[in-house]
Amino acid sequence: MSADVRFMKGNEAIAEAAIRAGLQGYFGYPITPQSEIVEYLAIEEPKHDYVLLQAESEVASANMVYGGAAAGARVMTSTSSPGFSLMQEGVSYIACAQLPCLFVNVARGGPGLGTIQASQGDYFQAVKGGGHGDYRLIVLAPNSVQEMVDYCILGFELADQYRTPALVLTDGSIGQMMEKVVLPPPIAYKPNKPWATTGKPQDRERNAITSLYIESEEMEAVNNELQAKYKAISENEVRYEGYNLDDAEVVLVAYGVTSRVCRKVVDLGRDNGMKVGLLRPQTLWPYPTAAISELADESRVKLFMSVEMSAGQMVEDVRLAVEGRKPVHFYGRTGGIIPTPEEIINAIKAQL
Amino acid sequence: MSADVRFMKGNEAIAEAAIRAGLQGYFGYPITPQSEIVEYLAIEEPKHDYVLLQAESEVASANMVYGGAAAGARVMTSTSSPGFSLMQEGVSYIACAQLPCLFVNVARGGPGLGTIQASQGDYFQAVKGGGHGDYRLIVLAPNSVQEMVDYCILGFELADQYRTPALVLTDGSIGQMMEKVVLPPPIAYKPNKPWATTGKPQDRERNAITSLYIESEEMEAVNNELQAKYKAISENEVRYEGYNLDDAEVVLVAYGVTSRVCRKVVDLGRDNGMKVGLLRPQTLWPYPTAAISELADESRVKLFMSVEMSAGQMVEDVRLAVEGRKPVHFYGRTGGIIPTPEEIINAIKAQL
Amino acid sequence: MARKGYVEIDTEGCKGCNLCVLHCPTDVLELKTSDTNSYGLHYAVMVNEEACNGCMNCSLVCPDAAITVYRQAS
Amino acid sequence: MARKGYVEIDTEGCKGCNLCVLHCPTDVLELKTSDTNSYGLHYAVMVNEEACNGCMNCSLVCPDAAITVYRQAS
Amino acid sequence: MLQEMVFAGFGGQGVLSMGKLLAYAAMKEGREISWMPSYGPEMRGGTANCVVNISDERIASPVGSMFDVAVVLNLPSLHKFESVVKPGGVLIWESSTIKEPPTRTDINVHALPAIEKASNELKNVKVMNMLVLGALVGIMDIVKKESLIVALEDTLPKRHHKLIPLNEKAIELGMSLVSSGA
Amino acid sequence: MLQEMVFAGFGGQGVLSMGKLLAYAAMKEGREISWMPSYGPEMRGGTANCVVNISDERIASPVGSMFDVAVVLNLPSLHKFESVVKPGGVLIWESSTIKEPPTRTDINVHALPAIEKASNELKNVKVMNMLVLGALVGIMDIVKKESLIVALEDTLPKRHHKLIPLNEKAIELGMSLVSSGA
Amino acid sequence: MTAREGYKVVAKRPSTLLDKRMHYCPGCFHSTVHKLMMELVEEMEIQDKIVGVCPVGCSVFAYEYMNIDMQEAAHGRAAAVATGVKRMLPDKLVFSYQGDGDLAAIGTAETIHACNRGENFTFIFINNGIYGMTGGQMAPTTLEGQRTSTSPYGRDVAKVGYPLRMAEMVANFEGVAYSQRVTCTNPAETRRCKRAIKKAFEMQMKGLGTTFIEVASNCPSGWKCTPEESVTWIEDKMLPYFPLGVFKDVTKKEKKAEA
Amino acid sequence: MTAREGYKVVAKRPSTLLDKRMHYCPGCFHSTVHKLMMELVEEMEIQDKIVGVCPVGCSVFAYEYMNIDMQEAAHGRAAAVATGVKRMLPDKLVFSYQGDGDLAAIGTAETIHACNRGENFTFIFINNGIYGMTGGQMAPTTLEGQRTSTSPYGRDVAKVGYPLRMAEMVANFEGVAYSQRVTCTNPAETRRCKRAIKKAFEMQMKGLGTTFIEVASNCPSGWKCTPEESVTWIEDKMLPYFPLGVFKDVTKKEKKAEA
Ligand SMILES: Cc1ncc(C[n+]2csc(CCOP(=O)(O)OP(=O)(O)O)c2C)c(N)n1
Ligand SMILES: Cc1ncc(C[n+]2csc(CCOP(=O)(O)OP(=O)(O)O)c2C)c(N)n1
Ligand code: SF4
Ligand code: SF4
Ligand code: SF4
Ligand code: SF4
Ligand code: SF4
Ligand code: SF4
Ligand SMILES: [Mg+2]
Ligand SMILES: [Mg+2]
Repeated sequence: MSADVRFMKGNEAIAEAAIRAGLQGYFGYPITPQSEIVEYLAIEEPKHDYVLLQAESEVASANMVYGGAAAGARVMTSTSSPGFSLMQEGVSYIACAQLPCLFVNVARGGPGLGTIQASQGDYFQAVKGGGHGDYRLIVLAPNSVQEMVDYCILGFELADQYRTPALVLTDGSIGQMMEKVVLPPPIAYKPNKPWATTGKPQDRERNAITSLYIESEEMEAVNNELQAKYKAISENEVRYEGYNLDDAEVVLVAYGVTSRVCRKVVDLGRDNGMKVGLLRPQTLWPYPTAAISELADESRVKLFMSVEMSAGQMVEDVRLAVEGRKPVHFYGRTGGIIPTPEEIINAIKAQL
Repeated sequence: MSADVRFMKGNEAIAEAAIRAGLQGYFGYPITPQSEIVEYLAIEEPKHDYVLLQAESEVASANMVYGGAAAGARVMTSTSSPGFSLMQEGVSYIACAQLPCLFVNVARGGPGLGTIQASQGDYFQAVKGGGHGDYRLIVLAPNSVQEMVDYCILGFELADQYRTPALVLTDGSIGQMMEKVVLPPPIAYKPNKPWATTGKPQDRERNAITSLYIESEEMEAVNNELQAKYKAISENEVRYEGYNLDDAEVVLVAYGVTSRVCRKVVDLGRDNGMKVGLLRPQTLWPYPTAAISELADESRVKLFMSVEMSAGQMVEDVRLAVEGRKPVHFYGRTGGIIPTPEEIINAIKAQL
Repeated sequence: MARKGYVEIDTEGCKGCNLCVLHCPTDVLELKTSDTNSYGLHYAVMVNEEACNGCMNCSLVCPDAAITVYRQAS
Repeated sequence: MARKGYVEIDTEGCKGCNLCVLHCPTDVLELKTSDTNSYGLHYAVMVNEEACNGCMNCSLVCPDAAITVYRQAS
Repeated sequence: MLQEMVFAGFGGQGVLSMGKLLAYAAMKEGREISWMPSYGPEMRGGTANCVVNISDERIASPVGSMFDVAVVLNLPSLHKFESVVKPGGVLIWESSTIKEPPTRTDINVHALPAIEKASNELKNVKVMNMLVLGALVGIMDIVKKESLIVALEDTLPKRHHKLIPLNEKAIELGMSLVSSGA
Repeated sequence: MLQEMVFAGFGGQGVLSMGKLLAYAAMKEGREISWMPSYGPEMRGGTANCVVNISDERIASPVGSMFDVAVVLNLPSLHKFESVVKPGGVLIWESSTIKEPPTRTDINVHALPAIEKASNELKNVKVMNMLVLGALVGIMDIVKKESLIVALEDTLPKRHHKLIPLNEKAIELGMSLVSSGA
Repeated sequence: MTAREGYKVVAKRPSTLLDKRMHYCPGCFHSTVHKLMMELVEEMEIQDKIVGVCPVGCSVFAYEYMNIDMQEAAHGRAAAVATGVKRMLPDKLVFSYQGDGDLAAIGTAETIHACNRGENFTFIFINNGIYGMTGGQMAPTTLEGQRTSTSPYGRDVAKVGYPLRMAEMVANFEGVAYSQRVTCTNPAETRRCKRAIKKAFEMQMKGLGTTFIEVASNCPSGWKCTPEESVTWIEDKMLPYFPLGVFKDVTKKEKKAEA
Repeated sequence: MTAREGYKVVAKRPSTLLDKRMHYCPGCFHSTVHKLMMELVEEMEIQDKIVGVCPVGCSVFAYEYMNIDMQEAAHGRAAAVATGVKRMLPDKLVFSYQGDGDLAAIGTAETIHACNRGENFTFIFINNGIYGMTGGQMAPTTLEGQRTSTSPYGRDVAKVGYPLRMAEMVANFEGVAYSQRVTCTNPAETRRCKRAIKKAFEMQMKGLGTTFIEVASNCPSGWKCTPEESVTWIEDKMLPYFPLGVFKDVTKKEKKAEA
């Protein structure tokens, strides 16, 4: 089969990728700017085997995902910022019950009802845990329609591998934009989930999916198990991309759509004689702390700048990595405004 | 009137404090270990003027609080961890709409349904924002039944002063324990809220409470306004307490019930010739970053240790303050286990 | 004897939904398809003024409150 | 002729709720108030064994499935 | 001086209120106190306990892992708490229902047939917990008996004040049982 | 080389599909492309726009603040986008309905009576957007006409393929209008 | 505008509707209902007494048009927000204005419990059988077989259930004092709609309990039709399933009881 | 245990109930219903076909007792979780087991929509008129005047509304195939309860739609009474408001239609 090249919206692409990843169940509630995901799945439904259900709310969606995942199926939901806030209890349950599944947050500008334009203001919620308790999501941050495809599939795979929920954290700009994508052939998905609740046969103990551990000692043991898993993920699954870092004096750190703008900044900066480089985290959790830390050790590096579409969230993780060895600056826009290369260049100049 | 000294549960004390602060509306849903708050208010209701409503859920509670606060009343809700996760959308709305009100999270061990024993695993959710978008809560962390009273009243006052939601983040141990409290006399609460929606008289423009700013420029302006407010709060409202810090070589950082344990650790350590001191944040946001940073500059200080009932959350804020100048260690227990002074002493010894 | 009336339509406020045209009992109104307002929309106009009896059907159904109805003082 | 039966009660499993006592048609059962099991609870015992007809009312209503009923093979 | 005490028994045996009363009495005597219950989903014939700390100074941790005093009214509680009494500490156990006596020898163990005495001598097994409390203050002199009575007066709703004499009798009986070396 | 273009007009004038078609055609010619719509609550007689980037290299930002080309089909869009055309850039405006012509002189301004021409000469105002697209490629040679036809074939559902000839005619008319200097 | 000689104004834009173009699509009944409500506020002279709660949905901006104190609620939570308002301001006239997605999907629990508690505010429920604001997805009230962007082959009731009849459902609760379904398809129905809202407001002022007005409404954009066609669709398709009428009226019952 | 000579076992603990002491209070019908359900699993031989969802409430630990595959759902979300399960495993027999706080307060939306969609699983709804697990707070089904820890002076229906009758309410939805209220106050009712659950399971296996069994249950601890008194309370107080009976049975209707 020759490469399947298409011109697609980010939202459509992630839906198509999910189908090709062997999606068995999608549960979701409409919200701009991600509704094309469910709409695409609705159109394609008759051609495939997955179940598509428009839930009564995001609270319900997240918990349908819980049920479907615990039944051993490859399931997902998608939403945008306020909807993801509503899912936080469910997310915490799913993380604790160790259920593999995929969340997609096509973020928009908050807080509150805010604006439907793109934003990166949900970074903290995604990486520190918007729900209660000590848990983590594997957070993947695509910066192109192609990566919407790639990370959707990767998200499902990592979720299964570690029995943990994964989140694609993207935003309205990437969800809405159209680009060229190369679609991979469909995966023949054969889940192997002996822990799933599918009806107890004679030859195994009953399976119970729960997040309740009323005794403190038990609960602590579960937390230790989770933390051990998170440690393994942190060691194995950090993904990032460098651009012109080898001789960079100014290191930009940016993810998602701002990382594309920052690529332009790097080029522009270099045209203007500034040695700018870009480190783009592809996984927001686990975070490329070590990579940033190494750069902080390079004497040529003068400063870091975290560029975000927020009031300053990821910059904390950059600071945690740099630990005071170099100045860490922040440049951000909010409300759905994608910063321009020019304003970022100016922000850098102001710090040099 | 002579001092009103009582022997009360933390949960009862915060309820009584709310009454004395001029509570006008309480909306909440039962959950262990905080149900005594609503139960106390239910018993006292006939004697007072406040409205008490058991809502159908935490989602509803948070939004009743939104409505009540926007109508200009002094309102609150209380819950515990999973319930607070459900409130995250509402919290984000309330923060953006700039509504003064009080949340109480009597936290328990997560993630998921977890355990009902005490925990500090909701720190990130409280201080980084569990909901979507860039917002902050004023987060007060009592460590005694007395402070449940004091911070409840303070929370209401700060909320009004800055038109922003405040959160008392406490846990099951403090909610359930009984101690002596001295209750302040009731406040004659006279709200001055010209922005409230109370029916438009002829002589002013209509009031509209909203968090919707569809145009990016508007939304960014609102975010800038919020950030300016948060800056003012950060400058004016940091509260913390030091214990034997003057000559401390080991600085413990702990809040809530663990800070009490750490006080004992300080004494025990000094009995054993270790110069241990304790910095206890009373506000978790704004965080006493400057105070910690100053300590990090002291050459006598050898190390910091954040002691938490979590897998390590506040330690990030300590690291952000210390910025690599001194080692920052973490000691924590999860699942509802309150660490003992002895194990903390051992943890310190292991780092010396 | 039939009442006499006339209407004034705010052409910038009109969105050309045609509901007033549909519900005028005496066919007074029509959309002016040859022109648009600054929103690119056709707007309603009186084409049969004499027939207007000031019944207010048009203003009642006009979603955008774009119609003022006048009636002969009795 | 009345059926014959008897019951066995798991005294550790019994919680002393008294529901079996209440619903036994022939007053076979009673709570033994003079003793408790290791959970500190009184438990049910047969005090009138002859009267038992193996009707299974007691086992049916026993919340904790603590009763085994035996009936004379016919 | 800090005294760390734990009271444990079946739900319904009144262990929580026993601890509360003691803490309240101590507060009335001007001391620092804390009371911390075990809490769980409504329990259902399970065991309940509470930790009471009494001190002359601000109390650090409201819970502890080792106790100066353990009062246990049923076997599971004895199993759970016998081992966490500090050497030299006090263990009071209900000896009319607990069939396996404690085994530690490095602590002061007091057997108290509280249930039997309350039923037989006071004709009211419900005041058993007051009897135990009386025994405790008889042994240890933590608070004055009068403070316990004040505590009862302050904390019992008015309509139950008629029960105070019976409670007082129970406390006294408890005190006498330990002073007489029972 | 990167070309940044914006297409704007009333919802319903087909500005989004115009941009899509162009981007698709460019993709077929092997170039890098991005298309980004304005999006909002369902709009309601408001204006819509899309930004199309075409480049030989990986495209950095999918949105920009200054454009090489602006195609505006109504007055609000002209107001919004005239000022953000790069000096030397191209502005195409619908001149049969927009009554206030653009005023900038440092850019190449093309008046195009697309609505009138589509209604009168093609008897179908709906293909007006194709006419505009034809004019654009006539002026700037961004993609080949043939690529636009391929794009139509690939993206139109089969049941609408009968409309392709009309669309082609519209494109050609647009091209001819600008080559003839209209 | 001054009237021609011998003529006087008999109908005009109410002063309580702000002088701002509403963002609604041409022919959308959201606008109509806004207008009717503001006429009532003017006529009943209750501008200083009324507090409104608008939802997330096309009417999210209602506070931009209605010249009264208003709050914008989170999606589905208008009933909870209105509860908070009314409980704090029991003497004010409070309403929540909600779409079908808002009231009958994500907000189901809040709707049901406010009605069951008999919260003394008025629901204005705009049932257009679709999620207008987000681009025409299926709503809980979408008709059997109706095509939407998430039911592109028509609503399959075997998979997603039948459309919910809210006015009928809430009428079952003791707390509900009044429940009526109206529409705005023609002048007579539009007048009836206005009267229904007025009656609800009046009953609220008397403290009789929850009042619930469901408007069988339209969404020309979501339905992909003209405003005129939308009127026909309501008449032909919606009303047979969502019949107009009063489903509960405690004042009627009282009268009966008296008689 | 071996039977005495000439005797045989006619009733015993079902093998499908794990050999573990249930944490429920003495006399609590949660235990009774658990037992009945596990008897059915044994008798119907469906251990390998059944997947249960337990709630947050006293029955949160049901998976510790029922020897079948189970999931523990978040508070109120058992219906959503069961939907997820059933949609992924349409050939399995799925049930949600929920309390009244869970099903009728926080989970109202999930309950209503699952029923309206006709999700083909069985609700086992334990209505004990109180929040048992959290210590006896008022539930949506608490009776008028009933004292609970959050209605210490008795439920005031003027302020918080009347108790919700869920079995009746869900019967109104097309998607619901069967709805019955039962109890376990005596042997006959207990038998009826078991039969009702069996019927629901059988109808589910036939794919007829949502089946809903409400058990008028007790909470001796929350009600602060003995188990015996709780039985009397159910009979005297609950059943008059929550009548026993079948509120919907599509198999009956079908028969009628055939006849
Ligand atoms: C929590 C949350 N989920 C989803 C949305 C997206 N959303 C906005 S309005 C809406 C539904 C609108 O439909 P309806 O309530 O029927 O109102 P209409 O626009 O049709 O008047 C949705 C799903 C949101 N804003 N917040
Ligand atoms: C989100 C959330 N809110 C509240 C709770 C606390 N909670 C646990 S069970 C319960 C209600 C129990 O009542 P019910 O559903 O009637 O079950 P029962 O215990 O009576 O069987 C509540 C409020 C919780 N665990 N999670
Ligand atoms: S007032 Fe009546 S007759 Fe006159 S234009 Fe309007 S609808 Fe027609
Ligand atoms: S009803 Fe109003 S908006 Fe519609 S066409 Fe007539 S005047 Fe215009
Ligand atoms: S089997 Fe029947 S007769 Fe025998 S003890 Fe049980 S209830 Fe009584
Ligand atoms: S019914 Fe069962 S638990 Fe209750 S007393 Fe009888 S045997 Fe014991
Ligand atoms: S999308 Fe539908 S409901 Fe919304 S304004 Fe347009 S027509 Fe009205
Ligand atoms: S608290 Fe009530 S519902 Fe819960 S187990 Fe005890 S009696 Fe049963
Ligand atoms: Mg709608
Ligand atoms: Mg219950």
